[in-house]
Amino acid sequence: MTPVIETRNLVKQFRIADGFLWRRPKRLMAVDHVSLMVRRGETLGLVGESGSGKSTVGNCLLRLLKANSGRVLFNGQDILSMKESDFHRIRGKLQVVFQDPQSSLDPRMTVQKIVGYPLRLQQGITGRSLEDRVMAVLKDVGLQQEHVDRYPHEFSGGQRQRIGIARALITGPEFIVFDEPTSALDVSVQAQILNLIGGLQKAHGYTYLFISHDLAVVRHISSRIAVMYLGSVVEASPKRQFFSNPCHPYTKALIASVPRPDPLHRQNLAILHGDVPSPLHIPTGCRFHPRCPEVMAICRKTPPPHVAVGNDHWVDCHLYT
Amino acid sequence: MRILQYILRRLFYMIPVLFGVTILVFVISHAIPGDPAKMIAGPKASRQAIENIRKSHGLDQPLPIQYIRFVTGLVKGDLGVSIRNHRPVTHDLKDFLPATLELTLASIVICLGVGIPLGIISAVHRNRLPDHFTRVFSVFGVSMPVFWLGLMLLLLLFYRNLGWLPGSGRLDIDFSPPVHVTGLYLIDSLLDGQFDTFFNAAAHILLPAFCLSYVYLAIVTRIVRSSMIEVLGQDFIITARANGIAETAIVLKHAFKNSLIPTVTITGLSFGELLGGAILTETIFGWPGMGKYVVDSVNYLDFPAIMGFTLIVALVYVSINLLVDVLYAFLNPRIQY
Amino acid sequence: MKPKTNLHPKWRELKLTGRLLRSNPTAMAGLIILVAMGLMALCAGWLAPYDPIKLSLGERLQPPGAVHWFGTDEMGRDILSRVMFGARISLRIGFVVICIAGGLGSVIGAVAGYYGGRVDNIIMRVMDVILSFPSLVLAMALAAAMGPSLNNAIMAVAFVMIPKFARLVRGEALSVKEMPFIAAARVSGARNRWIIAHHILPNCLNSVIVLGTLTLGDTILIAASLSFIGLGAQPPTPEWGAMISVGRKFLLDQWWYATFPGLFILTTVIGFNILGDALRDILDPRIRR
Amino acid sequence: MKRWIGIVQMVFFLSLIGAPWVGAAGPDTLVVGVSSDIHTLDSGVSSDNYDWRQIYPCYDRLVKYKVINGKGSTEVEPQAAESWSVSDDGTVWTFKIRKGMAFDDGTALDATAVKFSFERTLKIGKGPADNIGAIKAMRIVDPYTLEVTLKNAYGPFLQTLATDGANIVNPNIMKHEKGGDLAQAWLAEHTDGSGPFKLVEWTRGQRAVLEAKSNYWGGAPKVKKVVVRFMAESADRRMALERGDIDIAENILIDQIPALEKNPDVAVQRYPSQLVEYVYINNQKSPLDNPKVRQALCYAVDYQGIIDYVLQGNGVQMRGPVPKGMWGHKSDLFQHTLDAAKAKSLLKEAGFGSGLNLTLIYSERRSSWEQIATILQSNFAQIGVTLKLQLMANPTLRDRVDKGDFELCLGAWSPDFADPFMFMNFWFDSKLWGLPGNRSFYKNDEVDALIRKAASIADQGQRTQLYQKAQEIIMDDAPYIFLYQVQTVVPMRKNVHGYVYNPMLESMYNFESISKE
Repeated sequence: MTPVIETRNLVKQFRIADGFLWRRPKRLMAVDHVSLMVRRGETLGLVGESGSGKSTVGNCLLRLLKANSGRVLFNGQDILSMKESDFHRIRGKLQVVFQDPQSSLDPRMTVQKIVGYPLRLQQGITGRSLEDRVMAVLKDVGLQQEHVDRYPHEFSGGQRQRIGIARALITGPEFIVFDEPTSALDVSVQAQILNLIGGLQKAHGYTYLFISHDLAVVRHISSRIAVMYLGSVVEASPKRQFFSNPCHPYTKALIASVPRPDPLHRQNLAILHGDVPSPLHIPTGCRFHPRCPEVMAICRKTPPPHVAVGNDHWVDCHLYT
Repeated sequence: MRILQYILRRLFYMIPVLFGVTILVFVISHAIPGDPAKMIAGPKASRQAIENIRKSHGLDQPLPIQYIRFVTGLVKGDLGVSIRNHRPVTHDLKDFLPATLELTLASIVICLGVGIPLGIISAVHRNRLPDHFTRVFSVFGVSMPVFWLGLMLLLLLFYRNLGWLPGSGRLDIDFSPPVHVTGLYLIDSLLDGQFDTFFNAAAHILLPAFCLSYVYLAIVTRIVRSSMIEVLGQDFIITARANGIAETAIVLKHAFKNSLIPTVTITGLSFGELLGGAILTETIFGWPGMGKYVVDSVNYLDFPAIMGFTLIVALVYVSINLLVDVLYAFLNPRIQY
Repeated sequence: MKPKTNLHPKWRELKLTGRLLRSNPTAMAGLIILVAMGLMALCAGWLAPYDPIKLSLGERLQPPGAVHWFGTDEMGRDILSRVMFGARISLRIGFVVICIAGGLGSVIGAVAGYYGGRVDNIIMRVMDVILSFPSLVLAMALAAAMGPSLNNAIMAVAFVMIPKFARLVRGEALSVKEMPFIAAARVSGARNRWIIAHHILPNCLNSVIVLGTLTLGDTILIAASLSFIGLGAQPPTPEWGAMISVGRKFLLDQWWYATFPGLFILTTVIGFNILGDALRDILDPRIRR
Repeated sequence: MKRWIGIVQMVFFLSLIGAPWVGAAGPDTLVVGVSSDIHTLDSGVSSDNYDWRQIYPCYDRLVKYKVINGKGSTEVEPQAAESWSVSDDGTVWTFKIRKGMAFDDGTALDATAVKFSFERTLKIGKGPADNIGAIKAMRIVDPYTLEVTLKNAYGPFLQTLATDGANIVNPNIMKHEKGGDLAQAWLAEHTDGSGPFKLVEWTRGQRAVLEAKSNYWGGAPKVKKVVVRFMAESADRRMALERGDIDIAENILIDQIPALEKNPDVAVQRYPSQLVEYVYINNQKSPLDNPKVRQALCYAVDYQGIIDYVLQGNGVQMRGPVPKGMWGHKSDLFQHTLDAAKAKSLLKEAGFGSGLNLTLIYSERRSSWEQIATILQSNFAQIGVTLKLQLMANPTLRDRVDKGDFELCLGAWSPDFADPFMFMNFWFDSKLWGLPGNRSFYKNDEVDALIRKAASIADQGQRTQLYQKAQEIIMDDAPYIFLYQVQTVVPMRKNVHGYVYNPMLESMYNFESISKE
């Protein structure tokens, strides 16, 4: 299947301090040569600890952040080098649902306005027809008609996230980024929202990138999973292989750290030593080597290669060369 | 080291700001229609006399050249010669700026010396009589026209009717100004060991300094009050209380220290406005500072004087704000540069 | 969730503001003062017992009494009537200045905060230049350059006030622009200008309103100070600051001349200040929710 | 609650200790409260009476104004010049210098010093040079005889020698010369003359201290020290006078005088001055180029009302341009008075029966102007003239007056020396349009001829005739609205004696003869 969206060697640095006189500006490597792709109709789960750069990848895909180098191909077209006006035309095809449903909705706008916004801005639809389309999409996400004239603060968290999803859906997108859409919600509500997201995909055939730090959630929704560590993707594989045959030591540690209902399996827990290194000082060689339980001499010097370890299963690790 | 770099960087950024200030003053003051030569030549001057004055001050040159001459002089530390006073602006600065600085500093001392205790009292006795009193006092402060307060209450009441305090000027007639070291009489007289001069100068500065400080006194009181209230409600204070630490110690040691930061900030911000507000206060109290000097300079279109003084005031303002930011870092180690 | 009403959502918000306002006694006091001043200004034509401009030199400097409640000035004009008409000028100055300075300052601040980087640096340095002048000197020089008149005084004061708003809004814009709903708007297809106009500025509005209310008092004071040094409203137009300026010459013997306009400035500014303080609480979203 | 009572008690207690503030000076020190600081002390540069106040007592001049029966007069008598003679054509003057006068450093005041001083002022070429501008050349006949040749006969010459611009300065100041500035930088902050006082302290913005010279050739002054305090506010000076902190208060606002007069320790003296206030009418600007319109305006003004209310009676209406007390004044000259009906009919004749819009510009230089402007506005409204008032910064006003860019403008004038030349030749000579004096841009060839002739002859009788004839023509042309001649009001403590007012020496004091009990 052809990828809907694909990144090639995507790099994003942040300047965190200005240079002055003898001081060089400080840069933070948030995304370091990341190559990913999402195929039509599938859900790619992107997991990693906070600060690993997964949200930055999502934002670069949507051109919310300007990547320093690399390419982002949407249906084969490079959207990073596109002119603003050209990109404006395909904006509606790429949508996003943010983590915090409260702050991602402008508190000064009514639901009608928030949800109808993309249509109004991109296609200039107003008035009656806009209201109708808003009503329709609200129904899709499980909200009622009378909600349209309310402000976000009059809703519960789960309802707000439904509004956020409605906004993402109204333009009929091909690709939606979910940036930790459930992490701010109560567990009971999480499930509802995840089911809604899954149901919508089944009904309309959307393509998702699902970003989360929670393996359980990713496991629930994804068809394929990629792991990020310190700005770089260390392993990507279909969901089944990911859990049955994790290859990268970091992936193993991640899976092991997920709490299990069965207390007998506790002794299998792999423990990672040390803290996550600062993204300002990324370790040489393999960036995971200071914490890796299976570290070798080569890991300290040489960056790991990109290795295929199975069907559609890639890993960046010296162990598999 | 970090802080040093920060200071250096801020000093560097001061240059364009001060440069902008010179351009702005130059443009505005030259936009005032009129000719300073016509102002100082006297009411009956002949055209020849006016022309001679214009020439001797370089006013016959095109404006860009006048500006360039000003800036090149500035680099050499020369602010030009006052058209009205016929002497270097730097000399005028030396004579008038200290009086204003003394007044401003004295009112800051009053601001903090009265405002902080009032704020603390108000916060500790929240919603009780002292608090209500303080709040009324401070609302009046921010709402009172300075010149009106000075005229009505202070001069009329304390000088003319009660006779408790001396009238205008910096010293009584029997006192000679102390030897010029800083130009601040309160400091110079102490350095010189002339205590009666010191007390005389202090009595003279009391009314104008209070008048000038009242607005900011109110603001300081408010800031201290609100930040104290916030701090007093925090966990560590409650813990301290629970541990039986005396209430006074809690207030002074813990709560007060935390309310210092906003106080410092507001003091720095107010400094520039105090310098500006000094103009009215100086007029009313006959205080021989730069307020009146600047007003007169504008009235006579004394360009070098206008330029020199605004530049110096801007410099003082910018430096004070830098100082405040550095103090900030000192008081709050969490802030990094 | 609130009970459902049929009112338009904007009205519901306003009603909430009104309810919070009514339950706050100081805010109400401020509001009542200001409404009273506003009514006095509007109805000065009916309320004022005398013509504020017509001279009657024979009745010069009469003390307050049954005929002239606030006494008369050096031209024999009724001070009460002049104070009433003066409210029109002083309040107008206040409002116009705040509208100009608040409007321009907010846009400048929003642009600086939103774009950041070099744009921000340049704009804020320019604001620093204006800020580092003593405001009165700057206003004075500007008013002198443009010629003393009411409109020019308004422009001058507005110019001086711009950085206050710009600083505030820039600070707010810096935090607002990081909010996900700004990213959401961009994903929805909003361009920078649209975002500034429809998201950044509206979300700074509360702070601007509060600052505006508090600054309005200041503005009346600065404008009065300008009149005090002869650069504001032109005679014989009554203006509070100008009245005090002339009145101070008579202060020692005719105390009423400067006192009444002074009291009116004081009262009005107090009104704005306590209303502003209260609005700060009322408009605070943490309290509203 | 107890604490609060304690604080109140303490404040009360403190107020009892704090005895009323006493700041008065002793009998050897005279303190004068004035409104404005000194700008420069160089008499070759300053054109400002407020500077002259301090400069004048530090120097001697060739002649001085006579004091007759304790009153200042406009006649001159010998001072540094013992005697003088003049050639028949009035162009060559020979002065005999008094012997035994010396500057502080011992240098004798002689013909060289006089020549040096005049030459210096002329070379600097600023305001004061205009006063003695008639001088063409000077020759030292012997060390104590100076011969001065004028460009042409100049009636008021002797009077000009009593002005501050004719001060005799110690030639040794040239050792302070820097970059060819004729010691201007040094003399701006110092004095070096042979007068009864010398300046010992000048704290800017605060005060100047003049110390009496006990060895002054004319006799030691009665006080040892004069302190001039700079106090910008009239109310401030008045309070200080009432409290005895100062002995003489200058420029007290007229409305504060009645209350001062009630104070038993204060004496208020009134002197007829030659300071006049008037309205410039731009004669070159339509419709003011029509004499009928100008006359109508002159008839519309309530002169007495202005004097009664704005001046509180401290003034008299002018009668023609030359003020009362100056020779050449014509007491039976025609002068407009309030006559609204006549004004209206004149306007009608001029074709403005339906009304007229005019603008009056003024500055805040004199505190009375705003009131006068307001009254004029109301007066003019009576005859259908709508007057717009425009207050502006002083430099702007002067600029517009100089360029003739105005319709009506308020002005004030005082003579530098006692000669009608100061009024007639300055105000009406068409060569002096704008700031130099003729602010109404008036031009009448007949008047030009009359006043120019009057200036070139020395005989006072003849000159009076010429000036009076010119005045008659002028009153018919109505180039200005002549308002009033001010009375100078000088309030001082009752224990101050010997003050002499001279209308030529506005703001200047005879410190050498003032004493204090």
